[in-house]
Amino acid sequence: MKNVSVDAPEKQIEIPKEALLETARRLLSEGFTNLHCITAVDKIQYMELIYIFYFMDKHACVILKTRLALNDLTVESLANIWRSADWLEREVYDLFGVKFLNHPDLKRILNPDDWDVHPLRKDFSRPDIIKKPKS
Amino acid sequence: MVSILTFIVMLVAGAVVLGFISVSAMFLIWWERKVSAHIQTRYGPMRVGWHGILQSLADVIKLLLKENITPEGVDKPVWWLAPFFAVVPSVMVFVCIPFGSLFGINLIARDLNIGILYIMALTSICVLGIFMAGWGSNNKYSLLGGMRSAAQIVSYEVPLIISMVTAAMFAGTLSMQKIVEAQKNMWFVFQPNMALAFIIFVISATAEINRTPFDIPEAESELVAGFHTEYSGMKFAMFFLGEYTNLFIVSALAATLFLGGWQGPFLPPVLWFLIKTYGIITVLMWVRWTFPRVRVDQLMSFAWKVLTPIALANLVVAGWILLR
Amino acid sequence: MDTLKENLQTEEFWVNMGPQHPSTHGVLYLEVKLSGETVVDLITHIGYLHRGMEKIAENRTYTQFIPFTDRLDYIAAMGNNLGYVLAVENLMKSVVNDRAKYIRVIIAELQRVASHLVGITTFAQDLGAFATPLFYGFREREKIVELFDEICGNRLTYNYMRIGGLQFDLPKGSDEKIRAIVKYMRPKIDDLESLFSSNVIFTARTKGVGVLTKEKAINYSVTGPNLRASGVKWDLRKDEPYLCYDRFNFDIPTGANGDSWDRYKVRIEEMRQSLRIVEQAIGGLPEGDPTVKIGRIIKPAPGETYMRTEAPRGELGFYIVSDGSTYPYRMKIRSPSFSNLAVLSELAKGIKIADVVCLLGSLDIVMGDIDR
Amino acid sequence: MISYFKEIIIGAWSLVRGLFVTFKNLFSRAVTIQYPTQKLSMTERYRGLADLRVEKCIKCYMCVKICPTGCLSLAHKENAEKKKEFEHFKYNMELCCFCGMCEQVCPTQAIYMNKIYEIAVYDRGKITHIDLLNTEKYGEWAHPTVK
Repeated sequence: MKNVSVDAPEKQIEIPKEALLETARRLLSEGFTNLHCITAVDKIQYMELIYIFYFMDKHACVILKTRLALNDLTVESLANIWRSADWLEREVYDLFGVKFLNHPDLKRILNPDDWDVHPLRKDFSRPDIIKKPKS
Repeated sequence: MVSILTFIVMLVAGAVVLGFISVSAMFLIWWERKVSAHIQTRYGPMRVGWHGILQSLADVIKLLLKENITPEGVDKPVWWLAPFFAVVPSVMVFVCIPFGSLFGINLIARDLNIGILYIMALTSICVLGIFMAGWGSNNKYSLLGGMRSAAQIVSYEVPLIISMVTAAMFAGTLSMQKIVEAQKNMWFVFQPNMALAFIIFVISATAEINRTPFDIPEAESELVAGFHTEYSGMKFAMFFLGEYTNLFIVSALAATLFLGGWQGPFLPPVLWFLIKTYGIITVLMWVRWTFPRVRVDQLMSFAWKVLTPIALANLVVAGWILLR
Repeated sequence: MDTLKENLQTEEFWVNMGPQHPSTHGVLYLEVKLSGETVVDLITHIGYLHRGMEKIAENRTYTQFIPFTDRLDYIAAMGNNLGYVLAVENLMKSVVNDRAKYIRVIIAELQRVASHLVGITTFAQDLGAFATPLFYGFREREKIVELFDEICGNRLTYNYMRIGGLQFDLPKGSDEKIRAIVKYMRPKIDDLESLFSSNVIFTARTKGVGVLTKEKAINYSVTGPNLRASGVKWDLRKDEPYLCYDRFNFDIPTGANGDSWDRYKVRIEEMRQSLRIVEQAIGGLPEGDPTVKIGRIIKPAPGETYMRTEAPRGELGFYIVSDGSTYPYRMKIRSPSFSNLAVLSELAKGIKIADVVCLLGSLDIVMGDIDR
Repeated sequence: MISYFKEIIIGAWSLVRGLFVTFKNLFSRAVTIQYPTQKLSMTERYRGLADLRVEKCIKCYMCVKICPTGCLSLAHKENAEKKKEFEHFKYNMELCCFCGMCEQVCPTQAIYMNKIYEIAVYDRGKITHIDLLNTEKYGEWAHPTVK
């Protein structure tokens, strides 16, 4: 695992998904008390998860990235450490279908509960979406 | 033969009272809308008649023509009776409100010698209508509203009655007409401890008739519409009528008990009475459109920790002054 | 006695607040478990206004998405416009000229005043001050909205900011109008304060209700006035200055306890500070042409950026991934109200149902922002 | 005991201050207007419905391309002298988000936003299929004054 420095204003770290919980705990102990944003990007070959942490007193930011294979969209949840992760992880689950293990209440948040597709994946399509022109 | 004549007179008197109540309620609704509008720097109703004065009439016609909806699951007898329980007692209070005299006729239906007691007894029945509406609607919001209303009205009745008793003590009578006559030389409100009783009376009366800042039974932002959430059409109009009749009654009582009723120079007594009553109503409206609502526990603690002790102390002081 | 207790059981019951309810500020649905009047449990359901903005963004060019940002936080559309164009400018590493920067600051701060006016007065409405403060707030806000109407041609969905500048320059004479608005607004804010701040009912209803501690606020990633009310001196305009906020003098108001009263008070103070910024910015407004030629193809290099700005309701962040085409590959909108609302169910436990409404009003949420 | 009364008096005074604010406003002038009989004039930059100056249009499709909601549909054909002729130019107001992008992007100022804002109709087809080539299309709608 790479050493996390809090001096750089903005830093991206890529970690394997197994190391996520450990890294997150380490970040917390270093003072990154604010988990600002969680999101995902569907890169077609794999799913990329993005966590943005802030250390408010030192104005430091760390962006954690982790890759998930499309056939295994599971990752440890951070909702028990940062409460802000609760809804943000539910949103990622709702829109991308990434399952967060040990999440207190993992269910869809924006879309209806009985819907089984995840709209922000690149393969999602509906006839009523105005799509960008193919060129 | 005589009994038939009396019957006809009573019938006419009843019709006059009912007519006055509905016209007064309609006027008050319009007046409230106008006062609130001007406080909020807007116009209010402007279309129906001169400055929208016939707006309430149009609304009444609309409500009369509306379908009478009975929701599924309501406790039908209770639900049907509730609006009547809300209106009828307040109409009955009009029996012994002294309007003054016109062309030598005393405008009071029956000057009961226990007038105040009678009024107290009847105003307590109003809560029954609200509670029945809350219970019968089979709606959680209505139930909460009804419960709140019961607690509130029962607690505020104590300081209300104590302050009324103070006035009765000074007048030495329970008859409304005689209380007014006792204020011939000086209105009660100009005596310091009666002024306090007047303030307590107005505050607890505001709570009695569920107006802001004590409108928690129908707290719009919490309970949608409280006890009358499920009512529509004419039944809703009955609650509205009851509300504005109660508003008139408490203001009339305040005017009678503390402001000298129909007593006053130059103008005819009826006019004096109406001026005083509508003046108090306007102040109550002004208060309503200014303040936020108190919470239910704060409301109760205000009644029991502030109003009731002060009212009691005031009563003791009044007794001491009288016995001195 | 024991048999009496057995027979007289109390029952906890669920009440549905919303999606149609007078004080849920839109289509928010709360399931509230009540024991008498006290809240035992509260579950928040959102998503009734979900329009799939992030999916829409993937199918629009960078310029085409600007009108959609108006529809996020529709009470403060300029703040969203600004956040979005700053994110794209950050991605393209382009800079705008000084006049555009100043005008953006003026507009954003006026929008903050307008938004807080709505926030505070609807809060008072929730507390039962029926409509009167709301009308006063809207009357004052109307001045700003009218100015925006003159500047960009619409009253609610402005679509004013452009990537690389602004749609129009300010019309002639608008700096006088802005000065007049600042002058008009100050006594009106004092008026609003004397209507609420000293009012014994208002203080009794708000003080000590829904206390959000410092640690909890940061842990929940609450931002904006709600965070500052908890006593955290954190404002992106000071701490990570964007545009030209570092050239202006202003204070960051903070609260002490983090209760509803502090959240209200911070908003009142923030309006005053915003007016201060506007006054300074209009004084130092440079000459030049802030407009850009729209229609120019915007094609950022492949890469990604995260840009957050201090929108009226908190930190609005745009995470944009570009694949080098004219369309964003992915856009995440980190909306302030979303995180601010998440804290509701935690704070609501154990308070009265009337206070849930008070708490919700003091958090000042906009459903368009939450559901996107 | 003293603090008890002090609290009551301070509370009462605070309420009186609130009453004073509303009293001040009770006699100030109304800020609203009587809408259907009184109307505000629109600002110069106000964005109402999309409108077309037919003779100026060069069929460049810029507006159609920039429109974020796809509410404009344009088709043309070439006539014998190799000149572009309209086939149709339709405008679906139901989709329009009144952003004014088309007006900005137009090289000849052919498409523009007029000031009409009273756009309620009984027939839905009237707003979903507006023929921009027809010069009488907005004839029955009220045209507001401009400041």
